[in-house]
Amino acid sequence: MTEQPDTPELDSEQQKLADRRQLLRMGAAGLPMVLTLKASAQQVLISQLQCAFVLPRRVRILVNCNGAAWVGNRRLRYRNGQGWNVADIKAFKENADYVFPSGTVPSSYRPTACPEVVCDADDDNGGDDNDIGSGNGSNALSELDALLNSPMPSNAAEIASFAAGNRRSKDDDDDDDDCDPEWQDNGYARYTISRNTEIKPSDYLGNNGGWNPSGSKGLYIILSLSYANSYGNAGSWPGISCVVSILNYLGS
Amino acid sequence: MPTAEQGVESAQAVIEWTADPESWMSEEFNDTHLVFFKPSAETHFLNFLSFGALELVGSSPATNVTLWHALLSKFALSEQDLPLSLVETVVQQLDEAGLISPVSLDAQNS
Amino acid sequence: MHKTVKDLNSTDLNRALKRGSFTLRLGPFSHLIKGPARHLLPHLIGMYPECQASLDPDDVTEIMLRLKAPNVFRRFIRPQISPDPGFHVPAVPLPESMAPLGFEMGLNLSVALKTCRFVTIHAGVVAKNGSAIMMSAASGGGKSTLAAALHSEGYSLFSDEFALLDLDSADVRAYPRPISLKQQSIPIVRELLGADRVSDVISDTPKGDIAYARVAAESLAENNASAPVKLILFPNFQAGAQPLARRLNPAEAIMRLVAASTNYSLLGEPAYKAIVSMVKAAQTFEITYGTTEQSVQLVEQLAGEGPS
Amino acid sequence: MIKDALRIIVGLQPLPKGVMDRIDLIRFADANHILGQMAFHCHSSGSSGMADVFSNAKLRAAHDHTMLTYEMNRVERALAGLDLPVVVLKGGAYVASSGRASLGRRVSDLDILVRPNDLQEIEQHLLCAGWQPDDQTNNEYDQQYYRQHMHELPPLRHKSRGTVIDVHHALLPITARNTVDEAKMFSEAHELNTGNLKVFSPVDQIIHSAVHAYADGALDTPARTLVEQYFLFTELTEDEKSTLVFRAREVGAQMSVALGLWMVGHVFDQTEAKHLSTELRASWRYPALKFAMLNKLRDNWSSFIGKGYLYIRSHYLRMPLYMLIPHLMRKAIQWRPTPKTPPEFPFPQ
Repeated sequence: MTEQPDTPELDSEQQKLADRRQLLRMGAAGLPMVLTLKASAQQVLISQLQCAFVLPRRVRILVNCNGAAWVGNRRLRYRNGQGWNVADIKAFKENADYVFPSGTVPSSYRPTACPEVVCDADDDNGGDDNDIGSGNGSNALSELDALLNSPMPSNAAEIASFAAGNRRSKDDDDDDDDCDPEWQDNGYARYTISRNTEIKPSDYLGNNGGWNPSGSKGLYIILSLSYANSYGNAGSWPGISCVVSILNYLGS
Repeated sequence: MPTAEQGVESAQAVIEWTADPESWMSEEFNDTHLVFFKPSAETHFLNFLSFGALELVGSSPATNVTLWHALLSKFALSEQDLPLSLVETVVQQLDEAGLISPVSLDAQNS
Repeated sequence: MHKTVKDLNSTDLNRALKRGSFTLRLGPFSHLIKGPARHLLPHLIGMYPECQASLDPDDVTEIMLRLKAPNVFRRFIRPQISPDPGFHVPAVPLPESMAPLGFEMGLNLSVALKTCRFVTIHAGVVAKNGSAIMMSAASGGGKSTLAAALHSEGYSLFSDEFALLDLDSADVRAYPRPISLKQQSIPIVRELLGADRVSDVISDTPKGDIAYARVAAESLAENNASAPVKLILFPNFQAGAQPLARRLNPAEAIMRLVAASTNYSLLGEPAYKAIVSMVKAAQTFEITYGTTEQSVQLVEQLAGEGPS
Repeated sequence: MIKDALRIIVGLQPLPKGVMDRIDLIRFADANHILGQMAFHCHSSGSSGMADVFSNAKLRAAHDHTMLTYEMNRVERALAGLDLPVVVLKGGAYVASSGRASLGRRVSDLDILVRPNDLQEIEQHLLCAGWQPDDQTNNEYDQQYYRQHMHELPPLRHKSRGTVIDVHHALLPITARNTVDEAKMFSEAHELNTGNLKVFSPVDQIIHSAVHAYADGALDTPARTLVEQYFLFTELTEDEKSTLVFRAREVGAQMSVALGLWMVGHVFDQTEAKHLSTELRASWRYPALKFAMLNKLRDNWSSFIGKGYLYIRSHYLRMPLYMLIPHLMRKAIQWRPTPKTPPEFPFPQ
């Protein structure tokens, strides 16, 4: 759009023709000839794009090599050359506040060296799906009954975690038969974000509205996006409203 | 209603474009045309060329080539100034915005 | 006939807020409000004292705001509130002490997203001698400070947040809510309007430090004021910049106003017509300035009212 | 109370006198996405506040309808020359047939049904015309899940308009326990007066609405479903009503239609609907479902007994049992617990 001069040009017709020729050259070079106005109806939320939140508690994120993640606060002991303490890992997973399925965490955050023997063999990846039903209909039925007959949790998020909890405990039963070293190799990566850390999701936004996460705060953003994808604004994930407001703003 | 074969044929051969002048409102500001298109409720900015093309197609159906000639004479331009390819680009953009449509589709609709 | 906020007994007010029957009338809207009285009451009394209000609504209204605790468990953050304008909207849950912020944000969202009687444009508006000046800028662009500065110079404040454009006449309607101030603008506005007009600072909000400034009683008195827009400005504060005005092609102005409108695409044709007729009747400039003082001079020059 | 609210909304009962009661009613209608319908159908009070609320709601619906009609035009443009029949479903169908059910109905997405053999070609043409897989489902799991188990393509979003189209090739998931003969319904679809788009016959529209709500488990919006089925039902001619039972059996939808009619009869005191429901009969799960449905209606948030049951049931109906449990597990993290609200701006960029 050109500036309108305060004083008209001497030969405005000629100027106009020159402008038009220029415009045609730009059109030939690929400049759009029809522009559709996008009313940014959510402009009012711009200030929310700048939102930030503080994690009032330390957050630990455990990531396995399939990109599943557990978020919690329990300690995880690590011994050089040997790896993580198995009991800690197990307790951490059992007591995790949130569990994310395989594939959630991008490979750059996954442990670099994937162990040959992974003690928590059953992750939520596709291949394991059959192990619950195991082709045995009655087994699956009783799972369903358990789901149906247990006291109903008071909100949806708890229904979800209830279902997840069922699955975890079953997996763990299987695992313990296969291997039980006290310490195991680096099958996990751990990220810690300390208490009172401020996270400003817009810091991780690229120019085109995509995300460029980095560091453990970036990982937290990735998990937030995954959480938002499932639960939207509901639930207790710290900072979720901020992330969702940004997602809404971006129209994703 | 055309058959699938006819449809393919017409797509490859000469599409005639049409537009309904009643379907839009416009305002000109310094050679820039603001166009409110009622069916989509969208607002478009058109320059002199794309708006000229829209007006011409709106006054009588035209193929890319007939439109090209009409634009050349309307704006007193040479073929060097305005190559056919640019007219084709403009037509495609107007079509994508829904401002113009192929005559065959229009016939279907009425 | 209606009482104002300061006329109401605070016990009654308290009860009405809790019950959700408290009604605040401002500009073309009636706002029905429910919320934590303990934190809202001081804000209402401090910022809306001259505003018409009642304890019971006499009619339903398009703006119904509830400030409530999020209904999910709150393990991490203690008492929170979030605005619930009656539809699903992403909003930052805030500690209860930030209720005024939740209140103001909630009202803004309600007006922006819920009402269709006006074209709602994110812009500050002031008026003098029956004509209005619209200032449209992104948050942080300095429009609130500029609006406050012009208000202190005797312009009546229509709004520091929304221009409400009448669909038929293309005039703007007055909607003088408190001016919302961020960070550095707080001391500037204290200076301009007087410390007694500016609320306590709420610190560490998602928007940083914020405060509100009370609109002059005269602005509130013209509750149904409306005026044609003669000047549309796109202010741009840059520290140290020389004052500069650049005339905008009206088409570009329209493009920017549409982008700043919250309901343009919803309203469609009538909004198009109203914006076009407003812009055609107004002058459009982008202005850059380095100090508040400069900005006021610049605006007065452009409005043809000050020394040129 | 809910029954009263719904009856007021469709115009069977007058508005309450008290302002606070009216406010509650507006909130209920808004939360359940039927404020637009209320604006058109309920007995106006003459109050200016109510007129404001209603005019806002009507404007929103009008905007949706403009968008939807334009999207239908765009689909026709994308498929121009193909001559493959396409049936517009749900809200789109109501709007296109402009019956009572369309008045004030919010619509955000366009749902279409195509013949399974035409699916690939139609998908190709839509992709060429600028629709593309939505980011949210453009991951391997979702793509695979949709293609293997579902009755529709993953939603396609238009790259410049941001509008979403759901392309169905069946009315129920491939893995569903209940099946419905959509080919029969397809063959009796009515042509719209524009191009190749069609809509189901009025009888089939109410059957599909019931199938969608009760066999598909898509009970996000129970109040809206009820109001809609009430309008669809009461707008049937006597002849059409008399064929409903036969047709429901013919296409294999008796269970859903029975439940739908029972709910309409129960909530709106519609004796004809009650009567037809009895004629259709029920299965062993019928009483439990009726209970769950009422519970679901009662309150979206406080009554999770009904809701939880329905969630599990809907998956139970969609998938064989051996597949159900793993999917539930996965959805434990992926499932959206909040009802899908139509966005305030149906077409975000």
